[in-house]
Amino acid sequence: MSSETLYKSFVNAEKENRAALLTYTVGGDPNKSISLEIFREIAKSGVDIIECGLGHGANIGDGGAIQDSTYRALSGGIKTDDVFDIIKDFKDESEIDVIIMTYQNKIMSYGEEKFLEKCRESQVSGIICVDWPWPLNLKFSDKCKKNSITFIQLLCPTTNEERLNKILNDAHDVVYYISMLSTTGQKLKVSSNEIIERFQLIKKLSPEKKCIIGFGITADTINDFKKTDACVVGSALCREISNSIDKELNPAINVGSMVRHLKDNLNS
Amino acid sequence: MSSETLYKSFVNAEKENRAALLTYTVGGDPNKSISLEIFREIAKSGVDIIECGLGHGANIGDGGAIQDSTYRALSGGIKTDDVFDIIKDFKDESEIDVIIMTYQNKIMSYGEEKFLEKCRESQVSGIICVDWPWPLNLKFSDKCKKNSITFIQLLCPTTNEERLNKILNDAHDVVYYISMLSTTGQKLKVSSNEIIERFQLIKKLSPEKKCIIGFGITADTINDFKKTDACVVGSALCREISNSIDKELNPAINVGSMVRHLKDNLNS
Amino acid sequence: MIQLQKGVPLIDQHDENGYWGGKFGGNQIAESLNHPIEELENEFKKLRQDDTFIKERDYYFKNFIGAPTPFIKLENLTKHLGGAQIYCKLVSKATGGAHKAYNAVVHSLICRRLGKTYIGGDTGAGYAGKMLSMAAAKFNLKCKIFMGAKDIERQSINVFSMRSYGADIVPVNSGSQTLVDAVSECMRWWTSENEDAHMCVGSTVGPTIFVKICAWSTAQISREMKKQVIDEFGEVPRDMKLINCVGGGSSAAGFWNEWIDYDNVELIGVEAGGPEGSKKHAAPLTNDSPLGVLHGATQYVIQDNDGEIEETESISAGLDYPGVSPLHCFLKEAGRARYTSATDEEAIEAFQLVSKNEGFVSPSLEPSHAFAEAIKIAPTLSKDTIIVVDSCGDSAKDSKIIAERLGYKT
Amino acid sequence: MIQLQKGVPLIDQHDENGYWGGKFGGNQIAESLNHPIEELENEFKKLRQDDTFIKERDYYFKNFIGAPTPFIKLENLTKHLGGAQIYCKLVSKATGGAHKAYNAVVHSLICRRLGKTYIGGDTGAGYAGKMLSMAAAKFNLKCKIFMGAKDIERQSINVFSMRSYGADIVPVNSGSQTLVDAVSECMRWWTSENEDAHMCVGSTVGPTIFVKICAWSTAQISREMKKQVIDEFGEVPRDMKLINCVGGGSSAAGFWNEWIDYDNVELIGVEAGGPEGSKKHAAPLTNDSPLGVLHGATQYVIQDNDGEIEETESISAGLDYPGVSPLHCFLKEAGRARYTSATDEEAIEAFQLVSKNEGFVSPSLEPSHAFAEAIKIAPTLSKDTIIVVDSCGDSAKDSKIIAERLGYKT
Ligand SMILES: Cc1ncc(COP(=O)(O)O)c(C=O)c1O
Ligand SMILES: Cc1ncc(COP(=O)(O)O)c(C=O)c1O
Repeated sequence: MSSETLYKSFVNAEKENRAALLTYTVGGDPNKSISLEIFREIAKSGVDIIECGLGHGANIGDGGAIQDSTYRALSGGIKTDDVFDIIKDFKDESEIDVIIMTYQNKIMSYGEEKFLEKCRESQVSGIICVDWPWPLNLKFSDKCKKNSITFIQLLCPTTNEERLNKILNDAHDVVYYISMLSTTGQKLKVSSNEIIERFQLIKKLSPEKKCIIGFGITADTINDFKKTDACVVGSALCREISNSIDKELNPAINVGSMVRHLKDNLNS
Repeated sequence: MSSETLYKSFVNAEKENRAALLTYTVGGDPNKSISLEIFREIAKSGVDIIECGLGHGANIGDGGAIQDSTYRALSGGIKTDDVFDIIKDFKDESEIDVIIMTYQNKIMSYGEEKFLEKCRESQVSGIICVDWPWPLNLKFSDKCKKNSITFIQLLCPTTNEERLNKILNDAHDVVYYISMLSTTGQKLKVSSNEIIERFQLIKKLSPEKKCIIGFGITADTINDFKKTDACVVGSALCREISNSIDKELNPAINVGSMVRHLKDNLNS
Repeated sequence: MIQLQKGVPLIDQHDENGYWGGKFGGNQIAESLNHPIEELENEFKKLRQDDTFIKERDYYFKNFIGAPTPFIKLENLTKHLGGAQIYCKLVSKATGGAHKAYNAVVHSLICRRLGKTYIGGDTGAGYAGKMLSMAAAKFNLKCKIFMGAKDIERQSINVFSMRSYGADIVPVNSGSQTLVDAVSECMRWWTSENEDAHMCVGSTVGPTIFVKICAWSTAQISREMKKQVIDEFGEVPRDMKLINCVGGGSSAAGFWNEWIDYDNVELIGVEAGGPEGSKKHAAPLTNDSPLGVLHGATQYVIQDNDGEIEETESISAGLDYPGVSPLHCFLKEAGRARYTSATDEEAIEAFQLVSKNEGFVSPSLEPSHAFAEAIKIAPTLSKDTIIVVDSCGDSAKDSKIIAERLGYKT
Repeated sequence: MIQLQKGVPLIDQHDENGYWGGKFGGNQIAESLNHPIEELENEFKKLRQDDTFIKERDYYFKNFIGAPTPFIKLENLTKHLGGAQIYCKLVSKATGGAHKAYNAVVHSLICRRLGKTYIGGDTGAGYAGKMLSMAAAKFNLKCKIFMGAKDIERQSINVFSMRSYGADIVPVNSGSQTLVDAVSECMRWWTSENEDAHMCVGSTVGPTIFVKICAWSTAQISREMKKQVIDEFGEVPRDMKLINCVGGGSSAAGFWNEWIDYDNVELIGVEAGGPEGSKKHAAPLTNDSPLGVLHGATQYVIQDNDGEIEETESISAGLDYPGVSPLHCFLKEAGRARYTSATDEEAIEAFQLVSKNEGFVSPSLEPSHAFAEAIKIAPTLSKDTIIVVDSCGDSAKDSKIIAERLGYKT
């Protein structure tokens, strides 16, 4: 079952004594086939888990790079079903876990039940929903569990300890720590040490949960996090897609080599 | 003395059993020499008395035609002294009386005494001041008298009988009846009969005074007034000057022939 | 059916998760905003009870915004239409020219209480931004205004004001380049800056606390009007209809607040119908748009099957918003208010009719929508019916648009 | 030296010929205007004593114009300048955005009393015309506005308002195409139409009766401010300075009216100095221009040796007038008020400083001249000195000019 494979991906990395690497790109950017190609390249390049954005126009949690990717996908006519198609096609040929990252309105308008059904069909392992905070998300998170999908709770620097405890208590076995107060893709404005301290607090409170660290991580800083469970790089990849398109290069190839570079840095 | 010659001009016309013809043009329009030429042509064409406008930019009593003439003179650099020069040159060769028509600010800024001295020097017979109504003008009108210059009081359709009497009482021997409520050069909006009725009232109240009728009189209507003391045509002539200039014709010649036409119509 | 509670302020009729009627509103926000929102909730709870704060608010409402705004009878329009008696609450006389001043002052005062020196806000028609920068200047706050590039273009007079007050204007070039994108961008900014900065949402939209603060602020309108109505009629008229335009819904919420419990007072909200024949109405309530989540709250939203916000189109920048306040969703669902729309053309016509007949009332395009409805229904009603229209904005900001539209030559 | 009479309203201190101080003012008009002016004099004499009329006036002042306008302390500006305490009478909050509303309402009411259905008026900045057409719409009068072509161009927002109120705007293309020519043209029109039409002169200029009616109308400003001053200070401050811009002078006359007899209150009038280095000041009092007759009254006028009105140049359309009210000539000659000028540049700077510091006060270019003087003198004065600036116009109408000048990008 997918929630199990997801957790196992983290365990596997841990066994290799390294942090897991997650990538974020927007499903359907710049179109269905290249997006799938990008996933394939990422898969070949050593990623542990793929986060696939189900783009939303009113993506208030995202900075410029992901907004651009989203805009490209949406204005190319990509629908929710297309994103599921891409994931399904990818999963049909790959073991790598896929997490959907999206906004509540995408799930709501699709219908929660139908959405989860589709996730199962396309072998989605987990869901991150930017604007569906604890405790409002508890009913949905339960439904996810029933469908063997990990609902990934979000934590951030200003989540106080009381709240942290409560969220961790309700969380599935993977959580996500937002490294700083900002939208995606901003410059890291806190030190890596501070982030790691918070990470360690989370781990202390809830040693069994795997914790992804995200927001602001690039090839330059990723190495700082090698002693954590996992980190995700998104905006840097989305920007690479934009650049490749601008220069009429193959985005999949370029994203792939960036992922290899990230992987190298993470583990060096 | 000039106030005497002015009155005599009216008496002379009366003796010939006709109304006197007055013309109004702006001194210095379109320039000093042509303006003088215009006076000469007018004189040759049978006019009885010449009204010479001493143009003022804020000429709130005047309509478009006279505004245009004034604008031409002023923007050509004509000053008060230039207008006196023109009159003097004209008077040096002609017996025809000249009346200055102007605004109070022109007299005030020139200095009342100096203005009257200049009038005498240039042999001006009378003064009409558009915006210097009775009784505010009494002191100045006295000064005029002392200088043998006729100060011509203005009357209009809404001057009630009480005021009419008072004004006539203070008036010199020539007055001016504004035929209708309007600025100069508008279409005659009252019937000639109504005007003549008012004229007759004035004559009844003050049989000795000569009364000029003005505002809105053209070649088409002038004949209606043949039984009055005098009428003045102004805007029609100013318009003729504008037309001549537009067509690059000689304004003096054209004004002259219009005056002959007016004279014919008045007496036919 | 959802029920309203009598005797409880409308803004407090939400559940512990911030939902009115169990489903409208809420705090569907990123985790990073949870803390500042809680902080704001706590501060507001305290300040509402704080007499010094209330006095301060009232001082500025009176001396700076100029409360009370006039309540006048539109004699000529009433005669012209020949039916109900038409009155007008001239909210456009609030300093700055619209009701947005109330919310801006309250947020600025709160910002100071929070010990923050920076405030940011969104704006569509530019009024919310103008008022916020005006208040920020007065209260010595640094100010950032997010505004869609399209709105910057069409509401240049208000943009001028913001600049003169020293605000930093951030043009938003994403999406439709209108209010919806400005709000998104402002929320993104606040996500990054909330430690030092306060955010003002320009209407009764956004997370629950913003809906509450905004409606609490604009409630000044009906508080003062209630006195004026009783002065004028001696009592609450037997048959009274309050007509208000609805974009986000802050003006209507404030105009209606004191009247919710009066069943003999009909509440009519008018949304933007857009150009005649266009399908891009900004009228989610009128056209039964589906429920969705926008800017942190659940509400009826104009969206496609995929949950994507659809572009709206209205001659009135202030109504050009695809969502609508949870408060209005709640009032609609509870059957307390009825919602309809007016087209661009109807609004323009209403503007002309009102201006030519009443002079002193020169509504901007937003309240012109409300007047359009009044003009439609007044002739069918009896002389005993009192219609009150909230003229919540002044036309100066729309002069360019209207003049072009009507082909005025200068 | 000319002496003021204590206890006699300023507007009544003229002789039987309408001259203040024996030489300023009067009725230097064409005989055709004698009758309508007498008629107006008689009507006004009657109406001033008529309680019903006064009640009517006060009703519209309160409910339509929105009296009283706020009186507020400019805390930030005071602190910034570090001297005298600066207050502001926010007359720009009068409906329409300026003091011109008072005169317009009074003239419209008089017009109705005269049984006339047509009203015409001049305008420079467009405020007088905007207010007159606004009032005319309300009172069902046909309305004609005379406006210089140059002013139509630079004050397009007010032109828009006039059109929307249904006024017929007559562009005046003669002379400098500004206010001076508009007044002339309006007087020409009235000369023809006075049997059926009433004329409103937009400032305290023109024949004596127009000076009187206008100052009587704007006196509302100081009437309400006197109460506000006493509310604020408990008494009339020992050392108070009232600063007002002076174009025609209607705003200043109204701002000062109730204070003429208070010798401890200094009255400071600020004229338009025009662009730095330009000689085309619109500042006849400051620069000792010679006495002249303009628009029917004797006053100091900017003119050449030949009595020709000279062109003036000011960034502020409302101050761009070569003459000045006989009332101000009188006050200057009597030593009661002092007059100075501010340049375009100083006015713009003052606008910026005030807007950035005070938000709610967003003066148009005319009162920015007054603020410029306040800014000049405040730092040199003690904290016990109270400066009150009349902020008699709202900046919206000047947005285009100021934005261009300051290089604001939108
Ligand atoms: C004058 C005016 N009215 C109405 C609105 C619509 O907003 P709301 O529905 O929140 O009152 C706006 C928004 O900018 C506005 O400026
Ligand atoms: C706002 C404002 N202030 C001042 C003036 C100058 O006129 P007055 O000196 O008559 O007040 C004007 C004239 O249009 C004006 O619009």
